[in-house]
Amino acid sequence: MKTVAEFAIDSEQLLDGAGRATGKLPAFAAHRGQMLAMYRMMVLCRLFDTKAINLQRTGRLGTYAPCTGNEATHVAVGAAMRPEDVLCPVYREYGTQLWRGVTLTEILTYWAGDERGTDFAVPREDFPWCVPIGSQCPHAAGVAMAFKMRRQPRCAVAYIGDGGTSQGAFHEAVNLAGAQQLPVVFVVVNNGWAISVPAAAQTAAQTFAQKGLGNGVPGVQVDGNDVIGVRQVMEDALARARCGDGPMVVEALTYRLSDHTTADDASRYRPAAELEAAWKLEPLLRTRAFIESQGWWDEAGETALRAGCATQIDDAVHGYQNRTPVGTDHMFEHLFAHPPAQLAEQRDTARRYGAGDPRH
Amino acid sequence: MKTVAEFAIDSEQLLDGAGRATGKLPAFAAHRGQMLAMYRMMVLCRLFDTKAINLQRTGRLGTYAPCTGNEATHVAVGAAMRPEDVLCPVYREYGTQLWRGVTLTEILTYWAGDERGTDFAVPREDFPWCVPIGSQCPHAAGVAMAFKMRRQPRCAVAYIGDGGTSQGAFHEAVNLAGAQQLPVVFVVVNNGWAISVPAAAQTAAQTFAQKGLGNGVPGVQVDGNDVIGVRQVMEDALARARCGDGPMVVEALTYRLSDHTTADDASRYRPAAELEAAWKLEPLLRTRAFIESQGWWDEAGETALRAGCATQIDDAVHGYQNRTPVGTDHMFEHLFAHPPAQLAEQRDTARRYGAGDPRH
Amino acid sequence: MPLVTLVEGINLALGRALADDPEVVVLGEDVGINGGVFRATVGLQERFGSLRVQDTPLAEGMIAGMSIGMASQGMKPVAEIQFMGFLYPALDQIANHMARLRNRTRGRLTCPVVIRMPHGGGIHAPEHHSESLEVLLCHHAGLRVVCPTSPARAYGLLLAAIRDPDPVIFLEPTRLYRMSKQDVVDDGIALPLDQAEVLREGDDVTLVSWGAMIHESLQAAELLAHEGISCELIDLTSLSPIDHDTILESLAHTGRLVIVHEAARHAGLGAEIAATVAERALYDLLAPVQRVTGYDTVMPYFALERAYIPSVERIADAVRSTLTA
Amino acid sequence: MPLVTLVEGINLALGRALADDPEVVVLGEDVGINGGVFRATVGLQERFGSLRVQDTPLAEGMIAGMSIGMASQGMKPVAEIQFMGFLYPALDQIANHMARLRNRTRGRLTCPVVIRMPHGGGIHAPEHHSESLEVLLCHHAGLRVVCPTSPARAYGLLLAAIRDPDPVIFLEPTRLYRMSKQDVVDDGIALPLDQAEVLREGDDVTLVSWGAMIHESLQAAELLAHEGISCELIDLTSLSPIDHDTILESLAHTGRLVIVHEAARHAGLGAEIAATVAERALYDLLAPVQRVTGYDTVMPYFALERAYIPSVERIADAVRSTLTA
Ligand SMILES: Cc1ncc(C[n+]2csc(CCOP(=O)(O)OP(=O)(O)O)c2C)c(N)n1
Ligand SMILES: Cc1ncc(C[n+]2csc(CCOP(=O)(O)OP(=O)(O)O)c2C)c(N)n1
Ligand SMILES: [Mg+2]
Ligand SMILES: [Mg+2]
Repeated sequence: MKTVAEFAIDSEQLLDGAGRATGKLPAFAAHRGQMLAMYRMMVLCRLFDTKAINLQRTGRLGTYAPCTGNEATHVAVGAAMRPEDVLCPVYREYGTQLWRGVTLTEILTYWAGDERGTDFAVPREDFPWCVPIGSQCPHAAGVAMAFKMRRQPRCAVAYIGDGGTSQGAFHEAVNLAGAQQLPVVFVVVNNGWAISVPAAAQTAAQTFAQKGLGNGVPGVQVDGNDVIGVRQVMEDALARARCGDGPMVVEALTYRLSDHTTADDASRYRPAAELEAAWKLEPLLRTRAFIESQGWWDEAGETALRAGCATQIDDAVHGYQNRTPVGTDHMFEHLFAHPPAQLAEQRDTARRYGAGDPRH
Repeated sequence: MKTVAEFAIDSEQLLDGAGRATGKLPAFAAHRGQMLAMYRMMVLCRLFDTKAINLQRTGRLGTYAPCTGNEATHVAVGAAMRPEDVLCPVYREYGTQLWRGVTLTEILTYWAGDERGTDFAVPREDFPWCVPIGSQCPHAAGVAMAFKMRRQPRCAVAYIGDGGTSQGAFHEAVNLAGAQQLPVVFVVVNNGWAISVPAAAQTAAQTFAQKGLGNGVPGVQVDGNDVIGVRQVMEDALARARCGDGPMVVEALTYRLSDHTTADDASRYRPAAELEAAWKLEPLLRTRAFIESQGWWDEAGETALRAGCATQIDDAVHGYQNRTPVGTDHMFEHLFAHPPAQLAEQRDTARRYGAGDPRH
Repeated sequence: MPLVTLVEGINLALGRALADDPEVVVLGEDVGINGGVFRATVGLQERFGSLRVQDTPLAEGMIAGMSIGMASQGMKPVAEIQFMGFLYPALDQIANHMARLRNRTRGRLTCPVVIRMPHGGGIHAPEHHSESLEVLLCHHAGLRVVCPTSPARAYGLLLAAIRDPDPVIFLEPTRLYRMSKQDVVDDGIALPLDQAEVLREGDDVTLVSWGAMIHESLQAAELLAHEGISCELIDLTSLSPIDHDTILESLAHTGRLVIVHEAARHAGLGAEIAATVAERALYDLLAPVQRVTGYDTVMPYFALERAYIPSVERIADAVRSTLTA
Repeated sequence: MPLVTLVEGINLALGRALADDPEVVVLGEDVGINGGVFRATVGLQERFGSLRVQDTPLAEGMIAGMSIGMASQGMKPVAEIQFMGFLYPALDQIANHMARLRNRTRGRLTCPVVIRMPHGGGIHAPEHHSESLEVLLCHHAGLRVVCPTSPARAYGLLLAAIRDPDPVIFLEPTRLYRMSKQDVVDDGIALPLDQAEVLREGDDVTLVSWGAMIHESLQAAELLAHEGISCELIDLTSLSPIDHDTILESLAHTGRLVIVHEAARHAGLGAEIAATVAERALYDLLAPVQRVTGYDTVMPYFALERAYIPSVERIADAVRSTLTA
């Protein structure tokens, strides 16, 4: 036997669980404004989660997928991307979307069962949330193919969960990206669970960073609760892809501190001790510890931030609750640029019977 | 960065291109009867190919997928499997099927567009040919799941081509097999081409043996024209799987010396020089060289073998051409164990209009 | 006799099948300790272990494909797909293999698989969770497609589906999972497949529906009764094959037909019923057939799902107009 | 004006579209140097390079999915699926994304994708190479489904499909690829979508068909003409949406309808036509509607495919019986 191929998966952590640097930090970490911007966005996500869950519990929002615990990954990916890049999200990566210009009102509108929530005012080319698990990955590869063919220095980023990597669509997209050396990065958010199925039961793979090796795409793992590490790893992966050196798989190792969605009850299947341990490693505390250690942050700043977030969220909720209700024409308006004649008749029938009672 | 996972792909070759041992050979290689049986089967496959192609060219058979060039892999896999194992083939691995008891007549009957060709008299539990690329892989995993649940010391073997590994179904099956440590071996027959697409354009992976690494399933590569190497590697993989140590991906590196099928014209896309070089490495010559070097074979034996194969093939063709024609009831007989009442009416209509003119 | 909901009836049938037949295996995403996202499999993994009630990796195509492999070995997999919108990745295995294995091997290998999934909308679920795609399955020969509408029939039909030697797609009306309770005896008695059920007898108009729309159709029938319009309501139950005889018999004495389904109208299953009537019972028709269906639009996000799903009023108006036609 | 076959007409249209619009990309398995398994893309990679005419890895789901991503950036992918039996892995992307992207983003992102594939049997191809699955696509709102039956219409309709701002599924009748030649001017003129075509005028019976069955239907019409039976033959062409007006107009003067398609009968597209007639033109019907279709069986291996595909005799008998009904 002779060895014909060798592979290694490296893992990065720049901020440890206590918010201490594990070694030399990248330039941006010394930049007060950039670090505070990331921390502020993480806190906004955390507080927004609480509000959204509360709206759902009180019948003012539909099922909602929280992001608590994954904020560092989401925000750092947003910070590493360029505005002209394109995001293909799953459904809980609000930190990335908010960084790119999606609004809290748009997020609420989506989870209220209103298509207008996906008509993002700002990242016009980003894909909307993608519920059919795995199916967003080929979209990102296709977007990257367009960038490659047009010789644009842009990247596509696809999110995928630990559970999502079991879908063939993910592997098909990674293989295409490798074969064509496309400017796309696949970010596997390994938050430990796919609803009730733990990552260890999902696959025999020791890491999710290695998910691309079979298709010739390198991978790297990073502590997903380390906002500096994730941003650095993503900046490297994006720089590499942008200059034509091909795709990468990035595994962000984090934890879903919430239920899967508001329709789920994780206490049915998740060991309490595991959850408790995970809370000790959550991303906000360590980021705050770091910015405090730099002398950039204090209790006053925290209080002001939280107050600011609360107002921002309340405004968003207000805007959301006061949006114009959708009429039945809404179902027909955007099916086709040139709708077939028959549809008009059905549109009129729908008008006659009205919109029923949209609960939210 | 710290390294958290490492992988290596080894490649095996026990007989070189000239049929010389590259080192110590396994016990079976010293066994005259076993080696001759494998050689005889390889020659039978090669001669059958010629006959089948001729039948197709003369309008006596439908589209046919030749196996020329891949005989060593096919026969060695058959020899390594146990009768009680289950095979999930693609469409050209006749060497394995014949070894397991599928008949030449059944093969011809299938390619003549007659379902009866898949009603194998002997390997009753083997799957029939599988045309939708990749879709046989989950079947093999399911068969292996049945073996695991019943604690039977049996294995499933799934074939897949180099092109087939681009299908998500392959990765989904490999991932399941890894997660459940199922007794299944995935044999990637890398014959260089997926119709007109060369393996190098199909994926960025340096080897196809690594296709399982992302899903935590180890892989090994073997010279697919080396009948001893393939059998040894497969015996090891099967032994491993059989005792509960989990699945493997085996890449057999060979070459499709034929057109993709009789409906294809490889001269449109395949460099003549590449084909010429490949012929120098084809499996029959080197196997013959080996058995001659052992003093087990000579020109007389070769002549007798070829004559014997010719008769065997003629008998098969005769049996094939004299099979009873199918009537229209054939379409209805095996749809359901308990057919819905309505079908009887359609069956009668079909009877009324008859079978049209089955060309073959 | 315990009062149970439709989803509890399914749970009872699964438990019974697992207990009676060692070859039965329940598998799917989150069917184990979590008991399925609708709790149809709750408690079963505890009773039967983590192989006979098996959480699979997240891949519907693989779930259908592995079920075929297990079935070829004589096992009886009962697979769950979490929502009908996630059926698509499994269609290749269902259509190209599951529906064909017996036929292409001349009965050598068979496929006694059941695939269960929720059907339809109306529960304010997220995108892709409210689809009605029965026609995609019904068009494929070699499959049976069943859709129960009461706890007792869910119990009896699921047992029948599991015991059937061929593949059966079992559609569970999401909206009815917990809508009402019924006495269900866990007696292990299966109901016959391939049969429609007359839920309500009547003389003026035949209403044919299935799945959750039975609920609105029944309400419409009651509403119309007060107007002196007597509707015969047929619960199609078996979507493939269709029990046309029961429909034609009813039509023979009512002369009027209104078909109600939630799926989009264009090439929906209602067309097959109307077409069969136009072929076999044209002269029984006293008025044009009517279909009351979802619109030929994408199933809207839930804010408008009630505008999409035929309402009691829409159904009642259709019945009224067939009487004045 | 060159005499070309249907597949050559498609090749002409693809070449024209690639030349006219830099955003057009042809992609699929073996579409490059090999020119596609039916040679529809022959010569195009030489002219336009290996990115604009792109061989993809072997994965239909990925082909459909990447096309969506490219389309979201304003490109116009024209993807080929080698045979209709291999459509299944692409259905999730087509139904859950391609058909919905415009609607779910309120027009922010659109999906001007064309997916081409051969349709139907009759060429003695292997298993899974002869399917007629149009109904699986037609049932999905947000898609157009087109099926041309002559070289000139293939050329003009493919150009229209490529230029349309929304997804179009383009079904190519395998049996007709090389059956006959026709003068086709490569003038870049597209034909209108959404329209059926009256191929032959007649007074006694309306025949509606599409795809390769047009061939047998035409033969039946000619056969019947000698018996003094005059058939009006409508080539449906647009399978979604259906041009019902053209059908109803014809029916209004013939009073008799025979629908011919190769796909299985149960829940086939023929049902939608018959159902619409039973709703909108009941009183025009002088006889029961008839459907002459493939049987509700799996498409048999090719030895029996001619027994499965409606024959000229079967069609003619159906027409005769509607006249005596
Ligand atoms: C194709 C498909 N199958 C099933 C589901 C139901 N479902 C929604 S989320 C989910 C688990 C996803 O887990 P993971 O990929 O780890 O993402 P996470 O929710 O943890 O972020 C499942 C099974 C779906 N949305 N799509
Ligand atoms: C799902 C699917 N897509 C496309 C095809 C058409 N097709 C038949 S064989 C083939 C190439 C297969 O190549 P490979 O997997 O390398 O196997 P080989 O033919 O080389 O043995 C293709 C594209 C198919 N049979 N199934
Ligand atoms: Mg997860
Ligand atoms: Mg190959």
